[in-house]
Amino acid sequence: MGFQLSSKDYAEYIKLAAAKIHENGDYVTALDSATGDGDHWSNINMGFEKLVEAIPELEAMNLFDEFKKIGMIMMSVIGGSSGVLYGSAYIGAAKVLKNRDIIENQDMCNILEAMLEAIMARGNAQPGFKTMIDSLHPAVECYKDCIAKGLSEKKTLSLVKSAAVDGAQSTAAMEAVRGRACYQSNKGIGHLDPGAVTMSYQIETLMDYIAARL
Amino acid sequence: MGFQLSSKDYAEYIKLAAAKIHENGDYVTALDSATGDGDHWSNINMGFEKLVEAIPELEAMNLFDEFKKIGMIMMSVIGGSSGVLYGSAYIGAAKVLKNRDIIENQDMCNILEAMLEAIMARGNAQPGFKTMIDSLHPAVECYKDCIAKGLSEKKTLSLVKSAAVDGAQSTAAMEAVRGRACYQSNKGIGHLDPGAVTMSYQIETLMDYIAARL
Amino acid sequence: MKKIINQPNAVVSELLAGMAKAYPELKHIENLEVISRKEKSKKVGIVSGGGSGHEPAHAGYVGKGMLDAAVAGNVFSSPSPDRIIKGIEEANSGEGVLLIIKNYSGDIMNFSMAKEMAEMDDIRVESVIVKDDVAVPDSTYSTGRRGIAGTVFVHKIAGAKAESGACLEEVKAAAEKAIANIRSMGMAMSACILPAVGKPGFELCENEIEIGMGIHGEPGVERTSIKTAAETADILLSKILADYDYSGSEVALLINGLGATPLMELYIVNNEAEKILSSKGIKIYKTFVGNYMTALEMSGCSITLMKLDKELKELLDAPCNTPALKI
Amino acid sequence: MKKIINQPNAVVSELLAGMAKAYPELKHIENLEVISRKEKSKKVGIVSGGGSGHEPAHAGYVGKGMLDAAVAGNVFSSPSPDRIIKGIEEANSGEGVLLIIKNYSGDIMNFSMAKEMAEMDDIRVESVIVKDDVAVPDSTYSTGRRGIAGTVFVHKIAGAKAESGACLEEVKAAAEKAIANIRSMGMAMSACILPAVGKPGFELCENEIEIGMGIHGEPGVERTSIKTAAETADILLSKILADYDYSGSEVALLINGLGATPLMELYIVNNEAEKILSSKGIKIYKTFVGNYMTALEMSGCSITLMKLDKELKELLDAPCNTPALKI
Ligand SMILES: Nc1ncnc2c1ncn2[C@@H]1O[C@H](COP(=O)(O)OP(=O)(O)O)[C@@H](O)[C@H]1O
Ligand SMILES: Nc1ncnc2c1ncn2[C@@H]1O[C@H](COP(=O)(O)OP(=O)(O)O)[C@@H](O)[C@H]1O
Ligand SMILES: [Mg+2]
Ligand SMILES: [Mg+2]
Ligand SMILES: [Mg+2]
Ligand SMILES: [Mg+2]
Repeated sequence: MGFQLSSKDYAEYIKLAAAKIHENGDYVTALDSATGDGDHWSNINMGFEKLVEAIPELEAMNLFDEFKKIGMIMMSVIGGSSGVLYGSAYIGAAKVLKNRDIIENQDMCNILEAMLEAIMARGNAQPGFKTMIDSLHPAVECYKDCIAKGLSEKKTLSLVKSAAVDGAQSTAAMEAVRGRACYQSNKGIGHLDPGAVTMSYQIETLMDYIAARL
Repeated sequence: MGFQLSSKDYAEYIKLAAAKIHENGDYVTALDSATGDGDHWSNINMGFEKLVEAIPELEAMNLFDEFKKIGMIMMSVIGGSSGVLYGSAYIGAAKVLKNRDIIENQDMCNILEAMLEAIMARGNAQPGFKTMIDSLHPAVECYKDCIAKGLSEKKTLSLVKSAAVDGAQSTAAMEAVRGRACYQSNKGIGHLDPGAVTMSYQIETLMDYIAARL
Repeated sequence: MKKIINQPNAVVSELLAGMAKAYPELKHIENLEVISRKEKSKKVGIVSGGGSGHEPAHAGYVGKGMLDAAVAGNVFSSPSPDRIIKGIEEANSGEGVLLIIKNYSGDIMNFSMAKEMAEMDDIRVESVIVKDDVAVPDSTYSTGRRGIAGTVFVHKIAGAKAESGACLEEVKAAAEKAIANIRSMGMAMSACILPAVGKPGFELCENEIEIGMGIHGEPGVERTSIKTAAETADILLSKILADYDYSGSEVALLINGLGATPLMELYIVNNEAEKILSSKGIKIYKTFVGNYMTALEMSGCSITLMKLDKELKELLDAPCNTPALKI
Repeated sequence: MKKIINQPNAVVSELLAGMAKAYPELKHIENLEVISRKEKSKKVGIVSGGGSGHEPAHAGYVGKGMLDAAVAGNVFSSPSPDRIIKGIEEANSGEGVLLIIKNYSGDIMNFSMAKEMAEMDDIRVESVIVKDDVAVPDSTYSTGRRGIAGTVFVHKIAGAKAESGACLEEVKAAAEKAIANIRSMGMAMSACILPAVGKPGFELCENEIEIGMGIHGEPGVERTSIKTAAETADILLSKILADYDYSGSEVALLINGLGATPLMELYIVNNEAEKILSSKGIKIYKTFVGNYMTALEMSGCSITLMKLDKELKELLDAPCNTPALKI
């Protein structure tokens, strides 16, 4: 039998992701200062701080309500571009958890895919536009591929994590089509997209957390 | 027979005074920056530039009209505190030249005294208030004293010049009662008053000019 | 960082609270950071908003003849959908609500999400997108042009149309007409400091200016040396006039300060702008000079033109009474 | 020096020309640098003025219900008597003219000389002297207190009284009453640069502010470290309240920016000022927040209180229509 995450486990992951984001403040701020307006870290960090405060409430909910609640908190606390994108992502993901009590391997893949679709729809963006999508999209593609190929969960989690991290790194070479970097004369080429980096932090933390429980 | 200045001669002096003031721009600006608003030199320099432009007109006038005209130009071009003070001074001095074609020793003394009175009345100020008066007042006192003592014109001119220059230097020790320096917590103590310095430049140039003609 | 503030994170709610205290006809909805009119009337509601730091925009334009509610995000960050929904609710008197959105992806995403959610609550919501900044190429591929100071004209036109009793579609059409006729271009001479960041996002050397700088400190199109007022007006207007044909028409002119540029300089720029426009046969119908859409304490300015027809003139001249604009 | 200007010596005439172009109801008298109303009516004329660099003061207050003419000197320098005489002539409709003078010796000397010369031409002229700045000790020996932002209230009160048809003595009495009830106190966070000088007259370190700084960059009463908005409001108001007893009264409150301080911060200061005044039982009748009397691009602010009685309230509320203040 594979991994199984409860709403309490997911709340536990939130705590770890919050810590990961908290640690990387100066780095992420520098990235958004180079290509945007410098607030991405402070926005998303504030969002995760609020999520951590809400953990007692979140872990008592079923998965559907928990994801919806996370989406609402992120949307209102983070604000800016990434708030509404994460809000849409979590509300989109909640739908695939409607009657589920636990998250298993296939659910996890479905969750990430629902998030990707919601973000792409909300932001009217595609892979290659130098956004958070460029970390999430390769992760989803990889996840689907691993399941199709019947790889072990351990292997899958490790490959998905690498895909997210590599995807974030790949934004350095991209020209921005969405987000503030597209107002730059060089379209941000040479700089990592901050939203892709924080997306990769979350996927990395999530994959590591699940892997540690196998 | 002593010196005699025509309106043309006085216009010649104006040219010399303009040059003297022009040369000391940075120094006077620094003085007014330390105790006031930094514009005294640029104001008075602009005034003298306009006077120099008006020389063809000035030297064709009688003394009465010439002094009145100088006063009007200084008043409107210099502006600020010193414009209206010099304007009042020259208009006051014009009165003592009403029916004179030349300026002789006693006239010169009368002119400076009339200027002093006009400045004191307009500015509601006394000697010791750390203003241009502190150069002009000792010069006038000295001039009257020299005439009373029957000193030679040469000696007189030299003593009046020294009195004006020393008077300007004496403002360093004074507390400001008029002008912008009085808003300072230490009332400008330790700094020369810019208006006294430019007054001393004018008296010095005038005395030297007359002395050179003796 | 020299700012007269308390906690960097509290600036938005404190500034709006201070504003509501100064203008008793406005109300501040705490936490959701909405400023709305206390007095309501039955008409199409007009809502605008965006990141804070552009004061008096947007809350300063709430009042009779302009906005019914303004929604504030954090400094330079779009407000979240829940705030915008509150603004929509405040502005709605049953005749529907028009959202005036500036063309930033963050604003578009948050306002669209709010629009969808308000529509689920049976409020009729329409939106228009202001994209007046000719510094950025117009493009359907990327987000395209930013919305900058011209937004103030859109507030005025839409607000006057709504006040006249027009229906939602008519108000939207008037706003769209204004948007189609507005072009802006700006330049900056110094950076600004986000309260929460504490240091400037970029540096300009003494003698260096940036042409086409956005109102969030996004880089512009060219760094160059400091110019005279005449040259500055010429550079900005040339870009505008190359993009849209204003020749032979009547225009509204806005000389906008970015926050730290003295009014003295804005008037000097206006003096030059008038000379250039007159020489090109463009007639200035009405001029606005001041800090209408700022970028914290950035120094610099922008020029905006709006081509006028009879309807736009009437709407521009219609009375309005807001903290930042009274006609 | 980063300024959007042409020739440093031309800033005053160019800014006034740019202003007259923006407001067709005003006229600019070139060379004499007077801004006056085109439309005249038979009433006491009100004239103010002083050095330039305080925009919108003074020309921005010319219009119905406030000034009839404003006379501009060079930057931070009093206008000369010939300019002031022109302003008096423009404002005179036969009912006499009131001069509103700020208490700087340069202004007093130039305005008095102009007054004497205008009186020789049989124009009735009276004058009042504004000295609201509590940073400076009141004194009969020295020049005494400076006139700062409170002057705007004096413009409003005198202008409204004149508009009501009152005679010269009554207008002067209303202005004197306002002056007796006004106190101001300011602080600065950065210096400003005179166009003709090109460098700042003083320097403040990062983290340093100056309490009691004048509007020409004259030194203040104390240099201290940067404070929160709450502390700043407290320091400024404490000085004012220690000087004049406003307890139990109704006041007009002005939070004035010195030029480069964002409106955001002024609203935050207003939020704090209101808390302090309320806690002391002082009732705020009307609040003004904005850049009303600036010092080029200095950053910082001042707070002004005017105690109101029935007459002053009515005069404050009376309509006025000027570029910088509309009621
Ligand atoms: N249309 C979009 N689609 C997907 N991601 C986007 C879009 N616009 C922006 N982003 C992401 O959001 C990040 C910036 O977020 P943030 O700094 O919080 O917002 P803002 O740009 O409003 O300041 C970008 O780095 C990018 O990854
Ligand atoms: N009341 C006064 N009486 C005599 N001289 C004065 C008076 N006030 C100012 N001054 C002189 O004027 C000088 C300053 O002139 P200036 O800088 O041109 O004017 P402002 O102070 O208006 O900027 C002072 O240094 C002082 O000598
Ligand atoms: Mg950002
Ligand atoms: Mg001076
Ligand atoms: Mg942002
Ligand atoms: Mg001066």
